[in-house]
This record gives sequence, C-alpha cells and structure tokens, in this order.
Amino acid sequence: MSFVLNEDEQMLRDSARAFLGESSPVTALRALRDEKSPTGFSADLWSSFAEMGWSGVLVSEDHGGVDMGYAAAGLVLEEMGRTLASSPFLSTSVLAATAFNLAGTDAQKSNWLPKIASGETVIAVALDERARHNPDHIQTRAKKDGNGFVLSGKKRFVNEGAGADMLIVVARTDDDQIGLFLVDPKTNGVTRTDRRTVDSHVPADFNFDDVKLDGDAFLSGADDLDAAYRRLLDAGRACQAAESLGVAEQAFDDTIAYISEREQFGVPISSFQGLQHRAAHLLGELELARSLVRRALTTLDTQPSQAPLWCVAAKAKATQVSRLAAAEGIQMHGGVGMTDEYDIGLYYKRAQAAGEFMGDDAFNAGEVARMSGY
Amino acid sequence: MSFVLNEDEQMLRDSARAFLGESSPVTALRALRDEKSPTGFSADLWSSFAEMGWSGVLVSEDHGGVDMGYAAAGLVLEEMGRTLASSPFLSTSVLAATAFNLAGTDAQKSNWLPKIASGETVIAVALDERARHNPDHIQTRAKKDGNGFVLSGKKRFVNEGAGADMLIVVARTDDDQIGLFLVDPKTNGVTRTDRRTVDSHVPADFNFDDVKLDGDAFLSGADDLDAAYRRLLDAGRACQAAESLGVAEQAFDDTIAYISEREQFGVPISSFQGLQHRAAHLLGELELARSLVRRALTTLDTQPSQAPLWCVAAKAKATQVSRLAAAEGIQMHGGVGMTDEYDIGLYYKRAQAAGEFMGDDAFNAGEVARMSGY
Amino acid sequence: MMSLENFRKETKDWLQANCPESMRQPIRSEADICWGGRNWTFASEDQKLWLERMAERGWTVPTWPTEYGGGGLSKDEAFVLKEEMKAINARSPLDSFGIWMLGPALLKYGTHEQKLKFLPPIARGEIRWCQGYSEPGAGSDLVSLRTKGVLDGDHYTVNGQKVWTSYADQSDWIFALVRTEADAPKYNGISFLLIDMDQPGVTTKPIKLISGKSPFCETFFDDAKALVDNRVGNAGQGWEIAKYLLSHERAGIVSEAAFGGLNPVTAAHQSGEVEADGTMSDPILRGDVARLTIDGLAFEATMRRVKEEADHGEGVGARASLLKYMGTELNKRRNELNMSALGSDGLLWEGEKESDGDPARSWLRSRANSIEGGTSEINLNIVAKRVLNLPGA
Amino acid sequence: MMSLENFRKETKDWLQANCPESMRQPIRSEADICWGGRNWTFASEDQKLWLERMAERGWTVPTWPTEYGGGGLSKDEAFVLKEEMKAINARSPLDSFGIWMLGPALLKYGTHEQKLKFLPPIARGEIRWCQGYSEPGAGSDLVSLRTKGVLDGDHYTVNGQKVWTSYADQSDWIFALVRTEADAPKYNGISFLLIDMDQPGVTTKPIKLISGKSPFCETFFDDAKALVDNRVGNAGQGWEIAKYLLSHERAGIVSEAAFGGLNPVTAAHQSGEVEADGTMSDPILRGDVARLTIDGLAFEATMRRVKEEADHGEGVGARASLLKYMGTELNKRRNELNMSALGSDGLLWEGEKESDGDPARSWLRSRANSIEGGTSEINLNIVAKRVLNLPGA
Repeated sequence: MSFVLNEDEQMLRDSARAFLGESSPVTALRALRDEKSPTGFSADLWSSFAEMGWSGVLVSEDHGGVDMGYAAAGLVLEEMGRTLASSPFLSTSVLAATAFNLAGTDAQKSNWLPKIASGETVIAVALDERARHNPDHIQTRAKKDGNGFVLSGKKRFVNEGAGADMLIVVARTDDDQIGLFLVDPKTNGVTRTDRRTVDSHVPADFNFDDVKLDGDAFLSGADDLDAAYRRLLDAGRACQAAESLGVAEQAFDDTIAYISEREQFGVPISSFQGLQHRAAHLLGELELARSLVRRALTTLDTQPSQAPLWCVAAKAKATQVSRLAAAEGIQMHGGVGMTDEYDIGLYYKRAQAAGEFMGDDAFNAGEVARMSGY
Repeated sequence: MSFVLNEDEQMLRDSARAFLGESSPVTALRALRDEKSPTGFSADLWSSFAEMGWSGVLVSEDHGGVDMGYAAAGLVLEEMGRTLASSPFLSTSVLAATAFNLAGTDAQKSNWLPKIASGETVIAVALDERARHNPDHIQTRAKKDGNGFVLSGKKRFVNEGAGADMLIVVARTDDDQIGLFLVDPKTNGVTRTDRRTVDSHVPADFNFDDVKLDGDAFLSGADDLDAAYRRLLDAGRACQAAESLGVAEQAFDDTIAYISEREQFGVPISSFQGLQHRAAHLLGELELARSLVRRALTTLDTQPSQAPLWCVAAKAKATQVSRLAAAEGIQMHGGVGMTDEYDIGLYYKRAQAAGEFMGDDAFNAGEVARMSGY
Repeated sequence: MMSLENFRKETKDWLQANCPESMRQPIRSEADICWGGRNWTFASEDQKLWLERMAERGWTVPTWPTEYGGGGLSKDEAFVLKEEMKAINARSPLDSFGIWMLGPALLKYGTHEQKLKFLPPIARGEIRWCQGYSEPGAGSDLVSLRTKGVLDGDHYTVNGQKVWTSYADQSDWIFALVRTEADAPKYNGISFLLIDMDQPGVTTKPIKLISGKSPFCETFFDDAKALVDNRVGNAGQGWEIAKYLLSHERAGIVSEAAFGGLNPVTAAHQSGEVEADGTMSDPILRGDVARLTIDGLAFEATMRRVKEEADHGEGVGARASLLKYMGTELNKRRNELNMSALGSDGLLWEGEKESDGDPARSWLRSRANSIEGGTSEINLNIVAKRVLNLPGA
Repeated sequence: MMSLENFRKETKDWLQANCPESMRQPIRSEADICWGGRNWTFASEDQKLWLERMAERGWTVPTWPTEYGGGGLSKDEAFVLKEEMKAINARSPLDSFGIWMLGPALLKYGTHEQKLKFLPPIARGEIRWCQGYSEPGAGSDLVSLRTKGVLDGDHYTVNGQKVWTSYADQSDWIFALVRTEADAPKYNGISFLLIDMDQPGVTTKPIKLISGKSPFCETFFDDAKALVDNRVGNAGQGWEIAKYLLSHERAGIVSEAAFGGLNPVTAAHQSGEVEADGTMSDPILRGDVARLTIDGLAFEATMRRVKEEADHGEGVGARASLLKYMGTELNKRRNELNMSALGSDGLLWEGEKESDGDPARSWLRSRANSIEGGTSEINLNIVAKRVLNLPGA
C-alpha cells in the first residue's frame, strides 16, 4: 500500500484531468440539466470512458479490461468529482463490475464483464429501500420458482436508474440470505419512476411486482454471498468517497481563486485573517479526507480483509469535508455564491447527493463505532 | 416569567457580586487548595451565606427563609461561578431544601429547613452510583426493617460529601420505587472515602453496609416520590447550569481583558480578526446559555410542569459553553494560560467538574431528545 | 385605554369572525404570501378579503400611528394581536419591504408629508417597495457604492446598477442608496432616495439562484429621475438611515430563519426514518438533532429576552448583529439536518407535485441567510468592535 | 548492504535477545521515560542496560552517521527498527531534546568539530539539552527577543530571560536564541548559541502549570558566558536555524499528541460506562467518539502519507504547520472525550495511587499542545501564507 501514486497512476490521473476538463467541464453538467436530459448523463461521454480504457478499470484483461484496481478507479472518480462529470462509471464500472467479480458465475462474467469494459452497457445496482442508506434493511424478495425466481419489492433512488439497460437487484432469497439478481428493467412487472435530483442526476425508483426471472439471473458464483455483498458496499463507499473528495478539492480551489481576486475595502478578501484561518483549517480537513480515501482504496486492492473500517471512515470523512468545503465556499463567495452563474452552488449540491449515496457521515460514523466494537 | 431581573433580583445579584468578590475571590479557592482543606470549602464563608440571607433562598418564611425561588438561587450560583466560590450552597440550600420542600413530612421540614436557612448544617445529596450521571441507575436499597430501614449500596462522588453532617440518599424501597433517606454519615456501617478533584473540591464516595435507619429517616411527605425525585433533578440541573454560566462569563471576561492588553508584533492581539471572530462567536454562545439558564430557573418558579425540557437544555448548553469558553480562554491566553499563576486554568477545571455533575452535555442532549419524543 | 385582557378578548372575537377559514392554514410556499402592489393578483378571494379587513383596522402595521394607516397599538397590544393570530394559525395579511424597512425609516427620518404620502399605501398593500443597496463589487462594503445621482433642479438624475434587489421586477417603487455628493468622503456622500420604478430609466433583470427561481434582480438606472422631495433625510445622510434599517432587516431575517419551516424530527417522520416508538433511527443523527434542538430553544429564549429587555429600555444596538449571526447559522444547520433526516427523499428537485423539491430549495435558500443583510463575517466584526470594544486591525 | 528483510530478521532477533522484559511495557507516566544527562538517575537497572545496549549500536539515533554516535541506518531501515520495537512494545531507550532538535540543527548547520564534540554525548544520553527560545512577551513573536549577547574576545556575554525552557532545571546545556547583532534589523540580529548551564551566570526556576508539576522553567542569564566556537551557523543566522527546528518540533509534538495515551473507548471501559456487548452507554457520546476515531484514522493515514511523500522527495515544508495544527487539535479533542467517558472518575486529582489523576493531568497538559511549538493561530497563518499563498493583511 502506497500513498504516493506510481507512474501508471500518475498518468491515469493526468489523462483523466486533461480529458474531463476538456470533454466534461462543469458546463457539460449545466447542459444536461438545462436540456432535461432523460438519463442525466451523456452517452457520448460514456463511450469515451471506454475509449480511454477506464470502463474496464476493474475488469480482468481476459475479459477485455485493464484490471488496475480500486485505487485507479478512485483517481478517475476524483477527477469526475472535480468537474462534476456525470457518468454511469461508478454504477457500472465499479459496482456492477465488483458484483460480477465477486459473485458472478463464469458464464455471467464472460457475458457481462466485456460489455462493461467496452462501455456498451449501463448497469445500475438497486440497493436501498429506505430514504436513508441501510444495507441491512432489504425486504425485496426473490422466491424460488421452478428453475427461476419471482422478484417482489421496491427500490428507491437507484443511481443511473433512468439510463440503465440492466439492473443488479439486492434481494433476500428463501433462506433469508442476501442475493444479487440481474433484472432487465423492461421485464414485465418492473415499474420505473425517474427522479430528478438537486444535483441534476436522474436516479429512479423501481417497483418489482412478481417479476419472473430465469435461474441464471442469480449471481451465484460466490461461496459467501453476504461477504460479497459487504465487499460490494465497501468498494462502493470508498469509490463514492473518492468522487466526493474531488468535489471538495475543486470547491476549495474555486473558492481560494475567488477570494484571492475579490476585493473589499480596497484589498483582496483573502487577506482577512478570519477567512485565512478558515481556509487553512479547510485545507487540513481536505488533507485528512485525501489520506483516508487513498488508504481505503489501496487497502481494497491489497488487503481487502482490512478494508471495511477504512472504507466507512473514508466515506464519512469525504462526505463531511465535501459538504463543508462547498458550504464554506458559498459563504466565502458571498452573494455571487448563491447565483447559478457561479459553479460553487453546483458543488454544494453534488456534495449533498454524493454524500447521501451509500450512507452519509452520521451513518458511516455509526459503522465505524460498530466495527470498532463500541 | 420574565427575563429581565426585577428590583429584588437586581439587588441580590449586586450584593452577591460585591460580597463574593470581596469575601471569596479566586484567591480563596487557591488557599483552600494549597492548605488541602479537608472539606474543600470554608465554614466561615458558609456562615456568611446565612447572614446574607442566601442559605434560606428556597426556605419558606415560616421556616426562617426568604423564599425567593430558583431564579434567585441561580443568581447566587452564577456569581459563585464567577469567583469560583466553593460553598455547600448548591447541595444544601438548593438540593436538600428542594428535597425537603417536595418530599419532607411536616416534622422533617420543621426540623431541617430552619437549620438550612440558618446555615448551621451542611447536607449532601447522594445520588450517582456510576461514573457518568444516570438517575435511573439506582441500586442502593432501603429494605423495610421493623419500623425502620436497612440501607445498602454505594454512592460515588457525592458533592460536599467530605464536609456534610447529613446525607440525603437516593435509594430504592422494597417496591422498587425511588425513596429519599436521611443518613447521618457517622452512623455505623457508613464508610466515607474523600476524593480530591481537579477543581479542588472534596466530594466523597460512600459505602452503606447494612446501615440501620429509623422510620423517620424516610422523606415520606410526597404523594408521588418519583415525581419529586425528577423535580429535584430538574432543579439541580438548572442551578448547576447557573454556576457553569458564571464560570463561562468570568472566563470570557478574563480572556477579553487579557487579549486587550497582551501585545504581539506591536499590537494588542485582540486586534487580530481570527481572535475577534472567535470571541464574537463565543459571546453569542454565552448569550444563548444565559437565556436558557434564566428560562429554566424562572420556569421552575412559575410553571414547574413545563420546566424539565428547559432544565436539561440549560444544563447541556451551560456545560458546553462553559467548557468552550474556558478552553478558548486558555488558548487565547497562550503560554501563560497554562500556568497556575493565571486564573483561566482554574475556570477550565471548574467548568469540567460542574459540567459533569447531574449530567454533561451529551447526557442532557439525550434527555432533550427523549423528552421531545425522538 | 382598554385593559390588555379586554383587548385580547375583543381581538380574539374579531379574528374569529373576520379571518377567513382558508387564511388559517400554514404558509406552504412563496405562493401563499400576500405581497400587494399595483400589479398584485390575489391568490384567492379570501386573501383579498383578509387584507382589506386587516388594513381597515390598521392591523397590517399594528404599531404605526393611525394617521399613517396604522393600528395605533401599543407594543403589548401588538404582541397580544400576534399571539391571538398565532393561536388560530392566521396568516399574515400582508408582507412587504415597505412594512419591514421603508416604514421604520420614514417613521424615524421622514417628513410629515412623506409619511402621509407613502405610509398609507404601504399599509393597504397598494404600493410594493424594493430595496436598492448592494452593487456589483459592493456588498458588505457599501462604502464603494457607485450609483450616482446628480442634482438637476427639483430632481436627481440617477445612473448606475444595483444587485440583490428582491422582487424588483414586481415592485412599484425602490428605496435606494445613491451617491449624490461627489466630493464628500466615503460614507458621507450617500443619500437615501425613493424612486418610482414606473419610468423608462429603470429596468430590472432577475438573477437565477442555486435554489432555482429567485426573488432577486439586478436593477439598472439609466437617467432615472428621483424628486428631491422624495429624498429621505438630508443629502449625505443615507448611510446613517441604511445602518438603522440594516438592524431592522437583521431582526427580520432572524425571526424568519429561526422559526419557520421544516425541522429534522418532522423530516425523519416524513422519510420514515424513525422507529416504532418515534425514536430517530440513526443514533448519531439523533445526537446532532438534539444539539440543534437545544440551540433552537436557546435562540428562542434569547429572542424573547432581547425583546423583554428592549421593552425595558435596553437598546438592542449592535447586538442585532450577534442575533443575526447566531440565528442564521442555526437556520443553516437546521436545513442541513433536515436534508440528512430526509435522506434521498431530500434530494428530489422536481417531481409530480409542485411541493416536490421544497426541502432542497429551502436548504439552498438558507445558505443566503448568512450573506444577505450583512454577512456573518461583517456581523462578527461589528460584534467584536461595537459590543466587545476590541480594536481595529 | 543488507536486504531489508534480512535487516528485519536480525533486528528482531537482536531486540528479542537484548531488550529487557521490563522495557517492553507501555510508558505509564513521565517517570518511565529515560532522559539521560549528567545528573540522571536511572529508574531501574534495566533502563540503564537498555540505554547502553542501544547506544552501543547507535540505535538511540538510528539515522545519524556512525562517526557521530549514530546507527547509520537508512530511512527504510530505521522504519523497520521502529516497527520491530513497536511489535514487542519496546520503550524508547532515550528521549531528549538533543535528539529531536539540537541534533538535526547541528547535522545541518554545525561544523565537523561541533558535531564531533556535541553529538556523541547526546546519542549516549550523557548530556541533556534544553531549548531557550521564548521570552516573556515574545512567544509566537520571536522577533521581539530581548536576551542579548555581547561579543567579548572568544565568547559572548549573555544577559536576559527565557521562559518555557522544558526541563531546564535538569538540563546540562541549553541551545538558545540570543540577539547578538544589536544593529541588525528584526530577525537578522539573532544567533544560535550553545551555553553550558553549569556556570554561575545561569539559573532556573520551575513554572507551576495547571496540570500540576511541570517540566517548564524560567531560565535567567546574568553575565553568562558562551564561547564563540559554540555558536551554530553564522552570527545572525539564528532565526533561520530556529525555523528549521520548529518544523522538527512540530512533527514531534504531533506524533506524540496523536498516538499516545488513553482513548475514550478504553476510558469508557475503565469507568464502566459500556453495555454488556461493549457498546458505549451514552449514544451521543458514542457519536462524538466515532467522529474522533475517523479523524484519528485520517490523521494516522496522513502522517504515513506525508512520510511516504517525503521519502519520494516531496518536502514537508510549511505543511508541518498544518499537521501540527490538526494533530494537536485532535489530541485536545481526544482528551476532552476521555474525560467525558471517564465521568466523575476523570475528575480525580489526587488519590491513593500515584496514577490517580493521570487522565486529568493528561487532559490539562494537552491544552498546551496548541500553544507550544507555535500556536494554532500562528500555524494557521503560516499555512494561509506559505501553503495557500494568501496575501498578508
């Protein structure tokens, strides 16, 4: 485990920064919003993720990927956070790829992982059933039915739900265990309700009303499905934290740039000690978040059994710091920070939504306490 | 209920400030500490509380008191907090007097209330059995035994325990209800262990080992003993909060005075915006604490049924603010704030101890949530 | 004079008889507020009726003198009226910057003629006012105002630009700070002018905010005319009047901020994040909410205390800055915790119902509380200097 | 050169064979620390033996060159040694300001002769050093130093007063900042002098702290003599050397602050404030502790990251100020939560056992973390200016 980026990672980060800055600057999100994009992301951008080799970041070379691991995925997400790039990368290339890697059968892997790597599919993972993230609260049922299953239940705010051609649904099997099921959202009995959120993404609610699934819809390749589910959550948290970190970093950079220019009483407002101390403190918080995110991601890659605590801690910290950075950013921008014209408000919105996904700081702090035994 | 002091209250506050500033300045606490006073308070000062008419602040005129109520008691405690005056006023004149008022028989009232008013007794209320305040955790037992009782159990950190000539012990009776019992600490079976605390007070631990009590040791004058117990806790919290408020106020005043004098880089450090913003914020916190404390005290006097929420809120806030004010005070004093020579460290110590008694901010925040139904 | 008890009884009866049922519902959104003005369209007959009935008694502005359209009530009576309105959930019949800001300024600094001319239409909701203080590059720092008024016979010719003029696009008149004394130093060259917006030289342009639709505009003066008779106070006295009004504005923002709208416990119930016994499901969030409740109670008590002290003659003065700071920070915290308690439900921006997205909009809107009417930083500076008497840097 | 794996194995074996059992216990108090010096009395035979064995290998100062008494280890080897010592809970054989501060200064700024003269006695624990920077009225603001050294042949005659000289009453020599160039402006007139304290012109007086017994003293120079040969660097270069050292001190305070001692979970177990399943009894305190744990993990990871980055050639520089600030604030929070978790047990000051009152003393001591070695405020200023490049006021 190394905090310092190796050469491959450095190249990846540089190319992600250059490419996203060019192809998906904040104006791209504004355009998706203003044209009321039905999916909340650009299909073109998603194709180019494949061309850049990012879509298959967690896919083995056998299946057409580059197999660079979570640390690399986190670097892409961090840069996405910086430009607020909207893309099904987290849901498809991280969550779905992780689900297949951990729980897919050989056939499922051979079928789906290449499609993920090539960017020809968008997969959403349908997880939460309550308003606040709660991975133990799964009431969706997959009842055995001949060789297949019948799926019933509801899922809320499934990220990329509006644009997904395939879902992976977390449900309980007859023995009350967690199972992951592939569900085509166009199957009979699936109802989708799109949700336009404050950050201009389009997650969706799903109702599953006695949806008939074939036997091979079940991701049955794991010895311990519950462990696979927990690992999927860990990976999702660390990677979502990486995006939040990017949001925090750019919100901070924008703010420092703004206060360095804006004058009041004849001097730049960045010369006021009140703001300087808060900016310096914020930098400290950013450093902490940065370290935790990196630590969580590299631990997932190298010592996955040690990862859970680092992942929940990273998610908690990145959520808190990204919200703080953007909130302080608006305050330090003053009046213009409230206008849609400046980007800082968009960072504040994304910090909120990204923070919510897979548990906010309060939820994950509770997990830290639980895992630490107190 | 009025936030503005009436004339009597104003006179009381002015005389308390003048008298304590004269008779019990911070040097008095230092003297008690350095001479290792066995009780942690001065008997002379306690006598003069009676002469000033304060000891009987909650005692009816029939019993020789002045019956001015909790708001008045709070004013005395606030001034005590300002000079760190150590006195058994809270334990005797507030807690014990409240216990008799609420739960004493006529005979007990006639016997004890005049002694409280005249300052000829020191009474300690033995409440907590755990390290953190928890009024539901009472395992001390008072078993019926003929006409009397047999008391068994342990109490921890009983305030003024080292100097008390009489204890009021909270215990469970045979029907598992809360009862209050008068116990002479010199009775057979009572073991006392004095504790010298960080704030130079001397509470004591007590062991009760089959202590035989007469029937009239039981404070049996209340219809609802549990309600009386809860009211006693409310009153204790609001009054302890008043002392913490005084601690916070003087810590703040000392600090503002210090930073206005101390120079760095050729200017008073109070001219630095970083300190100014923190000082202004602290003033805001003090204002909030001040309002809650006053509100809790006046509500106890005029609408006791509405008081519980205000009392726990006041205790939580006064604890938090007094600790913050003293901590910020040390920081703003810089190096000298760490020396015993300056008073600010003594305020920090007292804020901690006073904050702990009858529940700190975390405990009382929990009570706020519980009482508010969430 | 009637005793307070009698006054309370009569008021209760009158409200019971005269407040339409539909005006006894909580304000759910912007659209339920009655702002009045030349172009006002009432949301309902009841809204119109309620305004007329209240205005007739002068109770849209209960403490203003009756000769200027007010109710002539004492502070105590006005408090009773407020309590009795609250008791039946009666809506405010009229909200306006004329009532909150211009009124107090005119009552203190205006001539008798100005009062007679401008106050009654405010009280009756006939003229809607907006405020023109901030300019691009001059928010907290009003000293660098650049909008200029040149004296030209009986009027000033005004040129320049204002920002953050709330509802300027729907307002009839604007009260504005204008630099009229080119040679006077800093604060001394600014006058307080009343300008009719129904003239070709005044145009407005709405500002889009992060919370969506916005009441705020940019307002442009291009050879606009303002009569000298419509200058409040002396030439160059504008900054003094503005300071006086800012403390009124602060108090207004504070009471709105602290008490209105959703709270996290209700939010948790709405999103289903509570246990069967009503306990919030997330224990750590519950702790954060408990600390908010404590500060909310403390703030409520503080507002009450300050009011009582003011009634006893202790001026609020620079403490208004402290209250504004504390109240708005509290409101931001409340909105953040609302969002947390709502979970993903809180993220909704647009949906089938018009109210979908209200919590998010309120949350975003709350960020402005600590910027408008003097930023938190400015207020902390004021407290440090004028309450704590700390020296300048 | 040995491979790291071989080095690890040999080190492990050597430690196993040579570290006395009693030196494998956690440090419980000040009294367990070995400081060395002319007047040092070892707490035990084992303490003496352990120091001698380690000093013989140069492992009291593993990365110093062997010719100056060090171990000559690479950074990686030193890290392995640290890990292996930690694995068996081995105590540090010697702690000293000579190791932490003077050593690095001499290694960078000293002459070969100075290094040969002063470094080996430090490594062997024979000479104990203290630091003389702060003066009354000149803490964070060293520019206003008044202690004066006048050149007089081969020596300086020094007059003045220092405060916060840790353990000055037990130290043999002091390294001090002294104004030697009366005419030079501000920072340029200060020199870095090494002064033998065993002379009549140097006296010390302990300072009593709020946490009780204190390592700190006031130190008085009354015509004290310092050889010119014992000036480190050039005349007037003192401030540069001090700045270099302050960053070392900051790193030292940080690692001590962040990792040592009691934590709130252990504290809750000690005071019995846990449920049968180990959950902390107070849910709101538990939430506060969870957030501390997160920041503790984050800080630990950050220290590791900074170390790795330093190994890759990215200088720590002014970021040391940020780490110092974050680490010490964290340590204060930890101590506050320790006290809360201990409840009334934490309030104990003196009792039967010598360790009674340790948590309270540690809690009080922690308040100094954000004052000594540069206050939090100074560090935030440094970060704002030198890391974020924000302009001066």
